[in-house]
Amino acid sequence: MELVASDLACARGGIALLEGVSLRLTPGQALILRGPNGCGKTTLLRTLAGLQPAMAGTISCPPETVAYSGHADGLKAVLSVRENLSFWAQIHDRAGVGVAMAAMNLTELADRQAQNLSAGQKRRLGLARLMVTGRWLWLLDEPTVSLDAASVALFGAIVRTHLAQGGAAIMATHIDLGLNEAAVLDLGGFRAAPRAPDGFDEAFV
Amino acid sequence: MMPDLGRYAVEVTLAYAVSLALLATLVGWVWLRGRRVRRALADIEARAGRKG
Amino acid sequence: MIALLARDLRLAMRAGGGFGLGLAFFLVLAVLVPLGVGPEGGTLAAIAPGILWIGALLACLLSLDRIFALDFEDGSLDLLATAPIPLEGVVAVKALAHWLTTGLPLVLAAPVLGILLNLPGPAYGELVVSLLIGTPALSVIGAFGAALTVGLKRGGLLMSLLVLPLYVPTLVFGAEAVSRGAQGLPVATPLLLLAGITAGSTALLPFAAALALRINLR
Amino acid sequence: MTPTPRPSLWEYANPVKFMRLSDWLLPLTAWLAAAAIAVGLVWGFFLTPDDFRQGSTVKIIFLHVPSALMAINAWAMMLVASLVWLIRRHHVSALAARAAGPVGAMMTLIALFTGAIWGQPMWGTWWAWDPRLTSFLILFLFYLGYIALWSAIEDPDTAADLTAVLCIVGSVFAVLSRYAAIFWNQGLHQGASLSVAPGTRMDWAYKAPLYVSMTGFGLLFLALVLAGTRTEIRARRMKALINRERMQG
Repeated sequence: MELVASDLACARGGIALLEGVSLRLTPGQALILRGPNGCGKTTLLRTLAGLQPAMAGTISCPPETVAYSGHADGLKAVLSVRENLSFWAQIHDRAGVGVAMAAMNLTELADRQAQNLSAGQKRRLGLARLMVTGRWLWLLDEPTVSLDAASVALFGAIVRTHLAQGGAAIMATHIDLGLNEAAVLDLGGFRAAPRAPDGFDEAFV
Repeated sequence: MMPDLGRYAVEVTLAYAVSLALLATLVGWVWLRGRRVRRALADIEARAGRKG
Repeated sequence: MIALLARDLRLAMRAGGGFGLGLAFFLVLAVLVPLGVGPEGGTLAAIAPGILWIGALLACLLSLDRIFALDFEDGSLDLLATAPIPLEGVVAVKALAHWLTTGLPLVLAAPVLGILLNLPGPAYGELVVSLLIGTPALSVIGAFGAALTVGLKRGGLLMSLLVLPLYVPTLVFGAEAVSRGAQGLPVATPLLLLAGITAGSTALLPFAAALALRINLR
Repeated sequence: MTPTPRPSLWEYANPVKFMRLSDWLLPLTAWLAAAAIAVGLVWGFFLTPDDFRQGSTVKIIFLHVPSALMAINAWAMMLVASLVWLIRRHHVSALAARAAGPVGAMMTLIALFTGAIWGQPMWGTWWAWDPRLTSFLILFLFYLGYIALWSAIEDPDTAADLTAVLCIVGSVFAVLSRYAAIFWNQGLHQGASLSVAPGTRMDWAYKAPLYVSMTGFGLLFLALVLAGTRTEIRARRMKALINRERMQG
């Protein structure tokens, strides 16, 4: 298991944002993406997750090995915490709902409907979902939004456990998670030049 | 020099009038939209030219 | 797949509006039509097959935007697209859930509303059978329309414009089967054609809908 | 990365080349279309004899048949262009399909109007649910949906993809609707067939102006699609420039 992305170019809305992005990730490694707003962190993560095609370059990891967590948590308001998690566990054909709830400190809220959770609790539930996917590579887009300090620490712990079990993670975040071993990639340096390979809007410029 | 259209004069004339009006609308719409977009593009290109 | 079906059914029941709303709309239509057309039994009997089919069609249409829009908004669709089940399967299962919560109740309620509209006696069997065969096509075609418009802010009206022309063959054969039944004519041909449309749509449209979803998620 | 382009039809899929080509092709087709339509319609309106059965209403054929033909051909062209876009990703193809939409819709509308006006003296009513007229009405609804979907989606490539998928699925359902309409109303209006069936002999006095008019409508369609595609290419370039400005500023 290894993620090798070479010479990636990504576009949003037909406009090239990033080019020449190469990265390599082996089990146990974490990578933190940095860069100003709108520089293409989300776009890169969605490309790696297989949700949108890369304009150029190759990704070695098939989307089936990747768990993506975006700005929205994919929770159903009228389902309870346990029901939400078991659904994703069943979809991925995995067990471990109890462990995931315990890890994100959700056990006491197990039977509460998602609509009655606070923003931070929802976020914790969304992150607990990652644990029941059984995927080795986690792609996290601003995972710590609306989490308090204690929850950030919890989250740092589950990421560390995941890494210790042979997983890997790529995160777009500005908060220090205490993952000192994580490498940092600043996307500011990969901004695409205005003229990009043809095939997109640029063909018309 | 109108031809003798017999008892169907109204229908035949109406068919030609309506069709020609619709064709004219279509041609006019395509032409006007083309002209508007051409001008707007020329504006933007002039602006981009000044900047770059 | 079963988990997804169970979740969608549970959501439809808990959130309300799944079972109830379409059915209530169907009932309201069957009440309003005689009020507009007049109470003569003969007139009503003549238009009943068409009204019942159009009612089923519109009731179906009402709940179509729920198939994907809610999952798109809360991010579930992104996660389902990266899940181990194929997106085509997701579409098929969600269409099935839509049919179970909307189409099937309509099939069961239709005979009762047939009485309100003075539908001739022999046509009840054809009404139920044609709706049973035809409404799955409505759900699948609708899922395709919903997939096309899922990314749009106000896609509801546009989706109706896209989906209703696609419903034409289903409506024609379905209503034709019922009115032939009412006149005591053989109904095998329209029912077979209806079954053909349902089978073809169910087999092929999930692929088109999944393609549309992938494009919309990009 | 891209292989050296060799001369082929696909070269015109490049927007710049297409603009250069259409620059001289557009006026040519436009003037030819105007001439052919003028000749065909003047000939048809003023210089053809009345039919012994249909009287002077037969003159409507010079509008009705060409517009109906182009209404169907426009959809067929959109289908081919959509497939080319989905398979080969040529932007000009997608934009040509977009440009053909309103033209096809208008042709359908003309066919409907002339059909209805022709039907009035023949059937004694402005609108009869004749299978052919009904299919054209449904085709018009398909055109409306297609145009509406194009204009509703912000991102141009997404719009091109989704309308192409709609066009392909819609084609299948349009054909199905055509058979459904025949099935639905068979035998009610067999007497008043609108087009000249292949078996019947039609006099050259009608055939010649009809062919001229058909050529004219075909050229007009070509000219309008060329003009529309040029407009769409410019609009697309405009959007790209605005986007780039926003990115830099």
